[in-house]
Amino acid sequence: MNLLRKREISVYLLFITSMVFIVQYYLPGFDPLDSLISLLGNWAVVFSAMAMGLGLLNLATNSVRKIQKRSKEWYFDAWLLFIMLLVLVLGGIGGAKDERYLWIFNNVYQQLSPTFFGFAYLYMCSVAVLTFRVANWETALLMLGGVLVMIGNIPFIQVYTGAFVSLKDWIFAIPSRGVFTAFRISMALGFVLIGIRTLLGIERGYMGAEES
Amino acid sequence: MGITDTVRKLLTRRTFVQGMLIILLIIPLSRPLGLPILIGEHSRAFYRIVEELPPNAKILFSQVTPVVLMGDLIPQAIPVTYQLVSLAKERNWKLYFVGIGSPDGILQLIDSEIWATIGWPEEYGLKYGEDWCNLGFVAGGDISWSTFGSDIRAVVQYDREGNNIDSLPMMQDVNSVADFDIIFNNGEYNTVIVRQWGEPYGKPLMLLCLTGAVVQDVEPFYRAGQVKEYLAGVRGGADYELLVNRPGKAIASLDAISISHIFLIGLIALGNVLYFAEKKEKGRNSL
Amino acid sequence: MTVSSDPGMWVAALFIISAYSIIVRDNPFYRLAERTMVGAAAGVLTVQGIENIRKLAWMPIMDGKVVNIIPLLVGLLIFTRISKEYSYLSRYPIVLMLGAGIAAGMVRSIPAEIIKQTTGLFAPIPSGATALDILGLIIVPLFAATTLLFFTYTREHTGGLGILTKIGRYALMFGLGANFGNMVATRTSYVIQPLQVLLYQWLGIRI
Amino acid sequence: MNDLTGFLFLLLILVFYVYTYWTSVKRNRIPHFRSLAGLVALEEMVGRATEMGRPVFHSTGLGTLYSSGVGTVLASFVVFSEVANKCAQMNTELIVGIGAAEHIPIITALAEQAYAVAGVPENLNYNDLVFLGGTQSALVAAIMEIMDSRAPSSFLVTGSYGADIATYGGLAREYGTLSLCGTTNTYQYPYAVAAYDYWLIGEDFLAAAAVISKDPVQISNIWAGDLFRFTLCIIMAIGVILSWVGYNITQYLTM
Repeated sequence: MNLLRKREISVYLLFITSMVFIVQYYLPGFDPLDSLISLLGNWAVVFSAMAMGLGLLNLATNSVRKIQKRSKEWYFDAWLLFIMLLVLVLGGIGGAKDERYLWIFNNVYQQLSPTFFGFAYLYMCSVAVLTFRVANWETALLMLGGVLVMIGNIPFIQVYTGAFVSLKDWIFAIPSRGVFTAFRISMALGFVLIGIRTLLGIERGYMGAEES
Repeated sequence: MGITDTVRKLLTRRTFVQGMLIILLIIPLSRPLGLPILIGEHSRAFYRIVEELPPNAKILFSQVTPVVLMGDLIPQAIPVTYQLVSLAKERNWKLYFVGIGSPDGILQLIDSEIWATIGWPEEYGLKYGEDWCNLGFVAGGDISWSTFGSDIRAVVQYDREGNNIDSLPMMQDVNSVADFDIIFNNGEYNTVIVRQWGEPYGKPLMLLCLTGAVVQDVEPFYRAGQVKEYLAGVRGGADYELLVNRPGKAIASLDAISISHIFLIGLIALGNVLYFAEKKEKGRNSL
Repeated sequence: MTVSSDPGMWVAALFIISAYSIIVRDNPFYRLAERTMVGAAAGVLTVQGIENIRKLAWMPIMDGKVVNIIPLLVGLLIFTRISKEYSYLSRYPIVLMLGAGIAAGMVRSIPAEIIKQTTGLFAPIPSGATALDILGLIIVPLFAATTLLFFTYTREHTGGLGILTKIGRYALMFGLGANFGNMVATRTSYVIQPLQVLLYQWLGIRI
Repeated sequence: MNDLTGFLFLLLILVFYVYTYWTSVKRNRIPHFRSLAGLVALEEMVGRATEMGRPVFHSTGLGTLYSSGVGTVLASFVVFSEVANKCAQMNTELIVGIGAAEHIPIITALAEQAYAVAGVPENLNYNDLVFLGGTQSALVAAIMEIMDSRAPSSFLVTGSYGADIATYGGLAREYGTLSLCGTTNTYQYPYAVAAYDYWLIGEDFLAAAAVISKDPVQISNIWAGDLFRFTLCIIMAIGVILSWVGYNITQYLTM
């Protein structure tokens, strides 16, 4: 059993699994390999789904600990535990099409998720007010690009003058496109490099370098 | 002291900025100002392409809208789906709905937002399993998209209702993406769908995407001819509501979007005026 | 204006208002909405996970494809994380997942991003091109190359490279600003959607 | 053969890597390495928390391990293990927000290892390895709660996120915490640059591991990337100029 403890086994297993996917990508149509990668692809999804069990355990233990210690506002943690288990029981047993599960999904989850996500807009504005300053060349360009595009995106402006819309389209077609072309190339190159480092066992971000 | 300090205090107090934003959105949402809008070219072209689809067309609709982004994606899906289901019977179109990678759209939002607004397909004379079907959710990343593309049954054995897909009459001669005539996608995954379904099979792609996605993802593919047409955000949704003559949430929110932009530009201008006022003050104090 | 009588809509409206109440100040109603969000999300994700397990492992096993028992067994190894003694076993399902992701990240991003974006820059000078067209044909590849060079690591940004990366930095800032501006419309709709639920579906305002 | 050009490009990067590895490791000629402001700030961020006696809060983000964006998740883990090492050495309270459930085993192992290497395994508080709920909105809610109840003095947001990056930047400014953002989501760069004190965007973030470790084997990998970058710029220049005069070499790049 202590053979499985060694880190090198994980590195070799990762290398082999990745090579299966890489070889299948460059040499498609080889049936056993095609069915193997779709099998492994499904297994990865099953592992990810089972890992949610660890997530529930983590949330549950944190909540129970706060309830036992009667820490500040422990009753809200009891409520978190209750909601989590309620949704789990209704959806887990009845399936994702269970009436009561859908009631909670439609009236709680589907309403609260966009609301909390919408804070991105509210905070974006309160941050923009403080940072879009003509303090130096760079922030001036940041602001200039932002304001010009915003004007071009105002729906009713387009009725009166097409100038801002065509300026906005030019900004996106030329300067902005050049910059984001480079961002995407650079990011892809970064993915390839971090992939090589991880496959060769140099980069061990997924399990830590030395034996703990 | 005086104005610059009170203005700074206001601009840095989150409650003022965010509170004003909410109020300035509620006003035009409850009493639309009726600001004029110009239907965009992309929206007209999108509408024409759907109108001119040949009879007996097999249409794949990838519904992958996550709940958090429904605000900018569902407004286009409603009028486009309305156009599809209202012409499907007379043109004998077959509508296949599927969701790969993001479960919310295909499992919940299609019922609670789209069918709940325009009515179920059965009200348009369409029969489940013969004219339309919901193939449900397929988990996974790039691999699931490419596998669905080449061999649907490798990743989908049961539709969302749980019956075997071979029991659906409309699935008989449908085995891969090559068997569809046109593909719609409502959600993110724009680059993935071009890579996995557009290029390998050369199928026309119609994207219902986020406003913000146009610049980087959608426009380059549209100009390169890999995407046939696209409808961006609430703005595209409002155009389409006018085109299918079903005014709804999208048109109602356009005035609010205009006000939000104008208010933010005003705040940025105020922030700069404040910045230069402070700089002058600091200059005077240090003399 | 007829207020909705559906209890579900009242629950939705009260939760939306509670969440937005943080804008005024922190309060118990906001705390309730905050914890509900975390609890409901964990529950919903797990239910969707169970659906995946049912569709990808349980039902195929019931259909006779017994090989699908393996992912269930190997997947259980993730829970060894709890025990100090056997926690190393939790690495194995993790490594199998990583294998698929790293390979996809390496091989698929080269044609899709590196090659596609590079060939996207190639464009002939159209006949009867205006000065603006030609300016555009120069700026796009210039900004692309200079911003790409901005991410060079093993050479100091001085001399010729310094000038190019300075252009890249200014182009980068302008491009970021433009993208910021373009996101305002998308993000406004993230707040408009819950407000429309409150105004139209809860309060029944007709427009 | 599918995607021959992509394969040749990958081969080219590997060839460069053999050359740079051989030069820097065997002949000990290590190139000068540009430092990244974001990584230099890690020291200051943990130090400030130690002085003020308040915790460091690091949210490592979402992202499934089996999708092509896993590079971002791995880079987030690398930055985290560096933060954990510093917190263990300086005995600073560390709170970790784990976005995706499948990250829990990895983050726990990295934290255990950091405190073991620092010789104080008993200082690791497992209760502060907090799962945040798994979806973007749950992260927003859970992070707002932690920022309010624990009032950290340094706040790191690394890994894969969506629009919520702007929310965390706004929160950091509101609570006056020193903040760093590490992401590859190009849509979020404007918010990383505008709202955070420090940022690692795109390739800077993915190269963080090599910059932190200063290990010649890792640095030569980044050096190989630079050589490929210069080659690509040359191909780009040639292709663009040829395309101006009407000769498009795309077919040679998409074999």
